Amino acid sequence: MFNTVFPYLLTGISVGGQYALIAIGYTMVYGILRLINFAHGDVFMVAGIVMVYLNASGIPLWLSIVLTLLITVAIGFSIERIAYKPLRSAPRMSIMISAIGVSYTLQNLVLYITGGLNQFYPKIPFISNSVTIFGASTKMVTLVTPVLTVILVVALVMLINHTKIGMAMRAVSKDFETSQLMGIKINSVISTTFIIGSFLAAVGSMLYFTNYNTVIQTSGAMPGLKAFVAAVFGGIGSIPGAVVGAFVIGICENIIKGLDIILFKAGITTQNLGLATFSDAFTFALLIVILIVKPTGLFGEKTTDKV
Amino acid sequence: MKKILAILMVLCLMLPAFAVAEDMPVVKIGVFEPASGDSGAGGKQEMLGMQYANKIAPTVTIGDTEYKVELVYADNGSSTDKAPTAAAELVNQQVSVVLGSYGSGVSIAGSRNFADAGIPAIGVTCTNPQVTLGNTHYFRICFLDPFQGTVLANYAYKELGAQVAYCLAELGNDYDTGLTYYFQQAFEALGGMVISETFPTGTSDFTSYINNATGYGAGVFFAPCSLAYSTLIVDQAADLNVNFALMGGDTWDSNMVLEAATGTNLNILVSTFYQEGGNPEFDNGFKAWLNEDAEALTNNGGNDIIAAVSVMGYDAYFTALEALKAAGSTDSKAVNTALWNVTLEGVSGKIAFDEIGDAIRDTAYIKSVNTATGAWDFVAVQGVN
Amino acid sequence: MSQNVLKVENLTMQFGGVVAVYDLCMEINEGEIVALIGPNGAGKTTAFNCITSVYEPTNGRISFMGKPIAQNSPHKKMHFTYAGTMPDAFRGKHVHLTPDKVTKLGIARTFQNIRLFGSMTVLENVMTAMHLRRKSNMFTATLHLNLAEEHYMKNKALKLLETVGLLDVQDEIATSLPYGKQRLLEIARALATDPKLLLLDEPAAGMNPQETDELSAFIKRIKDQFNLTILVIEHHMNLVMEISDRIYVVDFGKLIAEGTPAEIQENPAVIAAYLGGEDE
Amino acid sequence: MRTKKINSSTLWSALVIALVYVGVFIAEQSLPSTSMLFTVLKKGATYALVAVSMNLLNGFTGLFSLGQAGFMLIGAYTYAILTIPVADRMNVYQYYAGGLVQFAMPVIPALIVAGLVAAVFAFLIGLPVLRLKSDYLAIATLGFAEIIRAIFQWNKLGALTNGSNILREFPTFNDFNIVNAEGEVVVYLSTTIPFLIAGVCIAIIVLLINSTYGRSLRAVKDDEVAAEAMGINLAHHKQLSFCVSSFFAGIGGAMLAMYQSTIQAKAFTSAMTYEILLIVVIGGIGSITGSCLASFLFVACSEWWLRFLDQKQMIGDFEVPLLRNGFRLVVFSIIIMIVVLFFRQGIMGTKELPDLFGRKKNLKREVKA
Repeated sequence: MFNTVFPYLLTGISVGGQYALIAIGYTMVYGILRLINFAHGDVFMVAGIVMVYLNASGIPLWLSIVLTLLITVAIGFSIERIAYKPLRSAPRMSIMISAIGVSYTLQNLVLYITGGLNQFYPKIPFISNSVTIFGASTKMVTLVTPVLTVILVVALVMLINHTKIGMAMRAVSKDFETSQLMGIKINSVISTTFIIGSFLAAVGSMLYFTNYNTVIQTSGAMPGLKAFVAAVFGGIGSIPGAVVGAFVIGICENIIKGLDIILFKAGITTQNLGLATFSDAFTFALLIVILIVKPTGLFGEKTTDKV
Repeated sequence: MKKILAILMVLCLMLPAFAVAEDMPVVKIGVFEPASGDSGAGGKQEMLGMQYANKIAPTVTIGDTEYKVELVYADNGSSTDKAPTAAAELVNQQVSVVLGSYGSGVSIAGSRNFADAGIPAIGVTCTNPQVTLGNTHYFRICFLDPFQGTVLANYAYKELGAQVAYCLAELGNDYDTGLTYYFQQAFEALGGMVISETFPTGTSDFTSYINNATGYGAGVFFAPCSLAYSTLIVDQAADLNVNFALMGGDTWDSNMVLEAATGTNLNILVSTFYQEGGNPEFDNGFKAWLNEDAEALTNNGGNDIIAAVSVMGYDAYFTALEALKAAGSTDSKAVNTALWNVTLEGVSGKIAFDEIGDAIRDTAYIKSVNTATGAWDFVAVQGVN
Repeated sequence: MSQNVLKVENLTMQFGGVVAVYDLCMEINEGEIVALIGPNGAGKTTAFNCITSVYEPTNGRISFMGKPIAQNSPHKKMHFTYAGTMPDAFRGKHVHLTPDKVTKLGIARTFQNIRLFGSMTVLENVMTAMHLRRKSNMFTATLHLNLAEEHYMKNKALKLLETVGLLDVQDEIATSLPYGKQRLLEIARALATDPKLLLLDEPAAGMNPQETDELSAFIKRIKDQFNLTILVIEHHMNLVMEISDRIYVVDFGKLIAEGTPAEIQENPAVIAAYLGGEDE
Repeated sequence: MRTKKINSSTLWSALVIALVYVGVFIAEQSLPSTSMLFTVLKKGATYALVAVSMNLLNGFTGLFSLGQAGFMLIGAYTYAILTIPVADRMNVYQYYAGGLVQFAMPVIPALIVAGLVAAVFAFLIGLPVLRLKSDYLAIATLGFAEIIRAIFQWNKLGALTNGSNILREFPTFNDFNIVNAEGEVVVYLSTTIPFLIAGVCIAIIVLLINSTYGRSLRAVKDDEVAAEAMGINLAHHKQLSFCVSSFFAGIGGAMLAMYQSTIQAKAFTSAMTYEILLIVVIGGIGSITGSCLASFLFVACSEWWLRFLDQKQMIGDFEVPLLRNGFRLVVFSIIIMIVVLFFRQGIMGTKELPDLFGRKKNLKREVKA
C-alpha cells in the first residue's frame, strides 16, 4: 500500500511547495489591499519567460537567475504602481477588474513576443538531476522545493514579526485607514508586499519550470488559480494558512490522479472510474466545503459586520 | 487627458487597412491553422509547408488566366470556441478554398461556417473521422484515426510485446480521445488490456499519470496529445526512469520531441505521414528554404528537421491548386465539385478522395527517437494487417 | 386592556467574553412610548438588534404580541464562558427568526447610523419597504400585471412622504438629503412596512434644537396616526422626558432603573451612571 | 409634468431600439451574408444577453458571482443535447453508440429548457453558496463552474454529454434563414432572430428590474442589513436573482452554441467569465444599456476591427512595424487597461437609454460617493 501511495505523496508535496510560494503572494496582497490579485499567476509565468530569454542571450546561468529575480520584482512593483495605485480610492471591484486586465495584458504580451510557441526552460544544474528515494525516482527539485519553501516561509514570518516594515504590514492589514492616520507610509508597505510576493513567485517559477520544462503564455493560469484556492482554503490573509492550504491541495490533487489505481490495488474497485478527470474539480469541491463549514478558511479571522 | 485618450483610441480603431493594388488577379486560399495555443507549434510547422509550396508555385493558371495565389491566415488559437470566428474571418475574405486545420476539434468547430458559405476545406492532418463524415465540403489528405490507432495497437502488441497499454488523452481534445479510442478497440481486440485516463487542459504535472502507468504494469504508454504536453511527458518519464515504451501519434513527429528525448534512455515511437528521405528533392529544397528564412526556422523549432505535417501542408497546397485548375474558376462551389476527382502525386504519397472525402491511404510510417543522436530512426511501414 | 406588545425576558447577549446585554427584562404595552436610555456602549443598540433578530441572543426570550420571536439558551459548550443568569430557564425551545420575518410580524426599526438605500430615490426607498406586503408574485410583477398594486404602493408612499414632509424631494437620491431629512426618511420607510411596534434608534442624533422640538411632536403624531407602540433609544434628555410614558435605563448591559420620566430623573443610580459616563 | 417627461424619453428609446432592429433586418437582406459584420452582431447579441444577466447579479443585486461560464455551459449542453437531429446522433456520439437521448426538440422550447436546467442547477448551487459574502462568494461560484465543467467532461456520463468530445449538428442561427425549394435563401433571419431572442430576454430582465422585485434586489445591493430590516427576505431574493440570472445565462449559452455551431465543455473556462465581467464593467456596472453597447464594442474590437493588426500592412513601401500575429490582442488588452484605469464608470455609468433623452435622474452624488 505504502509503495503505491508514496510516489503520489512525493509529487503532491513537491507540487504543494510550488503552490505555496505563489499562494503567499496572493494572501499577502489580499491581507493588505483586500484585492484578489488575478495577475499574480501571470507574474509567475513572466518570470519563467524572462529566464528563458535571459538564458538564450548567453549570459552565465547564475547571472540570469539573479536578473530574473530582479526583473520579476521590478515587474511586480510596476504593476502595482501603474494598475492598482491609481485605483486606491475606487471601489474594490474596479481594482479587481484592473487585475484581470493586467493578467490579460501580460498573457497577450507574452503570446505576441513568443509567437505562441512553447519555450524550453533552461536546465539548472543540481536541482535538475534525478534521484531515487524509497524506490521512487524523481528530480532533485522535488525534494528541494518543500525544504526551500519552508525556509523562505520561516524567513518571511520572521520578517513580518520582528522588523519595522513587518509591523507596518501587520498594522495595515488590520486596519487600513487607521494605520494611514498613524503615519504609516501605506504606499511603501504595499510596494514591499508586492516585491516580496513577486520575489517568491520568481523563486517558485524556477522550481516549477525546472520540473515542467516548458513555458507558454497560459502556464501561469492553472498554478495561479490553484495557489489562489490554496490561499483561500487556508484563510486568505494568513501566511501559514496559505502554506498549509497549498500542501493539502497539492497532495489531494495528486492522490486523486492516482486514486483509481490505489482503489484498484486495494481491491475496492475492479475497473477504472475515470476519477482523474476530477483532479482539478476536487480542489474546488474541497474549497467550497471549507468555505461553507468555515466561511473564512482554515486560519482566517472571523469578521463581523457592525450594525 | 480623458478626452485626448478617447480621441486617440477612436483614431486607433479607425486606422484603415491599406489595400495593395495588384496587376495580376488574385485567388485566395484560406489557411485555417492554430498559430497560438497548445497546437500552435504544430500549426506553424504545417503552415511552413504551405508557405514553402506558395514560394515554389506562387501562381496558378485557372482557365486561361494566370492568378497570383494569396494565402490568407486566420489563427484558430487551438480552441474550439475561437475557431468559428476565425473561420468566419476567412469566409469574410472570400477565399476559394481553405486548408487546415492541425487538430480535429478546431476543424469540426469551423466546419459549419465553411459549409454555410459553400467553401470547401481540405483537412491536412486532422485525423478524426468526424471531420469529413456527414458533409460534402470537408476533404482530407491524411489517414484516419481508426487506421492510425489500429496500426499503433498492432505494433505495440505484436512488435513491442506489450500486454497492458496505458492511454492518456487530453480532456476535450477530439484528436486525443479519438485516437486513444481506436487504439483501445484494436488493442483489446488483439487480447491486450487497456487503461485509459484523461488529463485536464493546462496540466503540467504528469508524474502521477506516469506513476499510474507503472502501477498498472503497462508495457506501452500511449499519449497522442498536443506537442505542448508531449514534451512534458517525455521529460518527466525520463526522470522517473520508466521501463515502458512511449508511443505517440502524428503530433509527436516533431523536432521538439526529439530535443526533449535526446540524452535520455527512453524508447519513443511515433506514427506519421512521411519519413524524411522519402523525397530527397523536396527535403533539400525545404531545408534550404528554412535555413534562408530566419522566421521560418524559428517556427520550425530552431532547426531544419522536417516535420511530417510540413510535408502534408505542402501537399495540401498543391491539392488545392489542382482543384482550382480542375474547376476552371475561383468560385468556391466549383472548386468543391472539382475536388472529388482531384488526384495528385504528392510528396507524402498518392492523393485521391473516396466518397466521404477522405484520402485513400493505407500506409503509415513508424519511427523511433534515436536518443543518442537526436534524430528519427525509421522503424517500419505499417498497413492495417 | 393594555396588552404586552413586547416582552423581553432575561435577555443576555454575549460576544465571546464581552457581555453586551446582561439579563435585560422589559415590557412594553400597547400604545406606549417607551425610551431606552443609557450611556454610550451600554448595550441599547444590541438590545434593538436582538429584538429585530439581527443577533441571536445568548440567553432569554423575546415575545411579540404574546408569541416568542426569539428564544435561546446558552450552548452546552459555553458552560464555562457564559456570564449571564438562568442558563437553563429557556432551554427546550429554540426560536430564531430572520430579521425580515420579524419585520413582517410588525416590528419596524430605524438605524443609528442611517442606512438608506443609496442608489434609490426618496420615493423608491419608501416603496421598497412595502415589498413585504406585496400580493403579486415574481411573474406578475415582472410582466407588470400588478399595476393596481404598484399604484397603491406609490400613493401610499407619497402619503407617507407627505406625513414626514419630504414630498418635495421625492425624486432626489436618498443619500443626497441633509442629515435630519434622512432620519425622517428612515422613519417614513419604517412606517411603510405597516408596523405595530416601531423601534427608533437615536432619531434626534444630528438634529438641531428646533428640529428636535419638531421631532417630539412628530413622534407623538405618528403614534396616534398609525396606532403605534414606540420604543426609542435617545440621548437627547429633553426629548426623552417629553415623549416617554416610561423609561428603561441600562448601563454596562444591565438594567439599572425603570419608571416614569419623573421617577427616573430622581433615581440616584441613573444619576451616578450618567455622571460616571461623562467621566469617560 | 414628470410622468410626461418619462414617457417621451421612453418613447424615444423605444424608437431607437426599433430602428436598430429594422436596420439589422435591412442590412441582413442587402449586405453579403459572409460579412464579418454579422458574425460580430450574432456574437454581440449573445454576449449582450449574458452580460446583462451577469449585471443583474453583480450590478443590481450586489452578488459578486463568477459562475457565469458554468451556467452558460449547462445551457449550451442542454440545448445541444435536446436538438441534435436523431439521424445525426450516431455520428456525433461516435464513441457512445448514438447516446442516450433519442429525440430532438424544436429550437425555442429547447432554449427555454436550457434556461430552466441552468436555473435548477443555480438553485441547488445557491443553497449553500449564497450565504457566503463578496469575495468568498466569487471564489465559490468560480469553483462550482469548474466542477460543472469537470462533471460534463466525465466519460461515465458520455452517453448524455458525449464525454469531453465536441457536440455538433444541432440547429444554428443560419437555420433561421428561410429557404426556398432550391435551397436558396429567400429571407435572411440568421442575425435578426438572435437579436430578437436576446431582445426579449433583456426586456424581461429590464421589466424585472423595474418592478417591486427589482427595487428589492437593489435594496439588497445597497444595504443588506437595512433591506432585511425592511422585510426583504435576503436568502429568497438572492436565490431569485441567482436563478433568474442563471436562467438567462443558460439561454445565452444556448445562443453561444448556436453561434459557434459546435460546443465543448473545455471552452467554458473562467477566462470566459472574466471576459463577460470585463464587458459588464466597461459598459458600466448597473447599466443594462451599457452592457449591451459594451458587448458589441468588445466583440467588434476583438474579432473584427483590430484584425488588421495581426497581418503585415504596407503603407506605400513602408512596412508598418510590430504587426504580426498576436499584436491585435496586445493592443486590445491595452485599450481595456486604459478604459479600466481612466474611465472607471464605464461607458454608461449607471445611466440607461432613456436617460440620454433627457430623463432626469439625479445620480451625481452617488457617482462621487
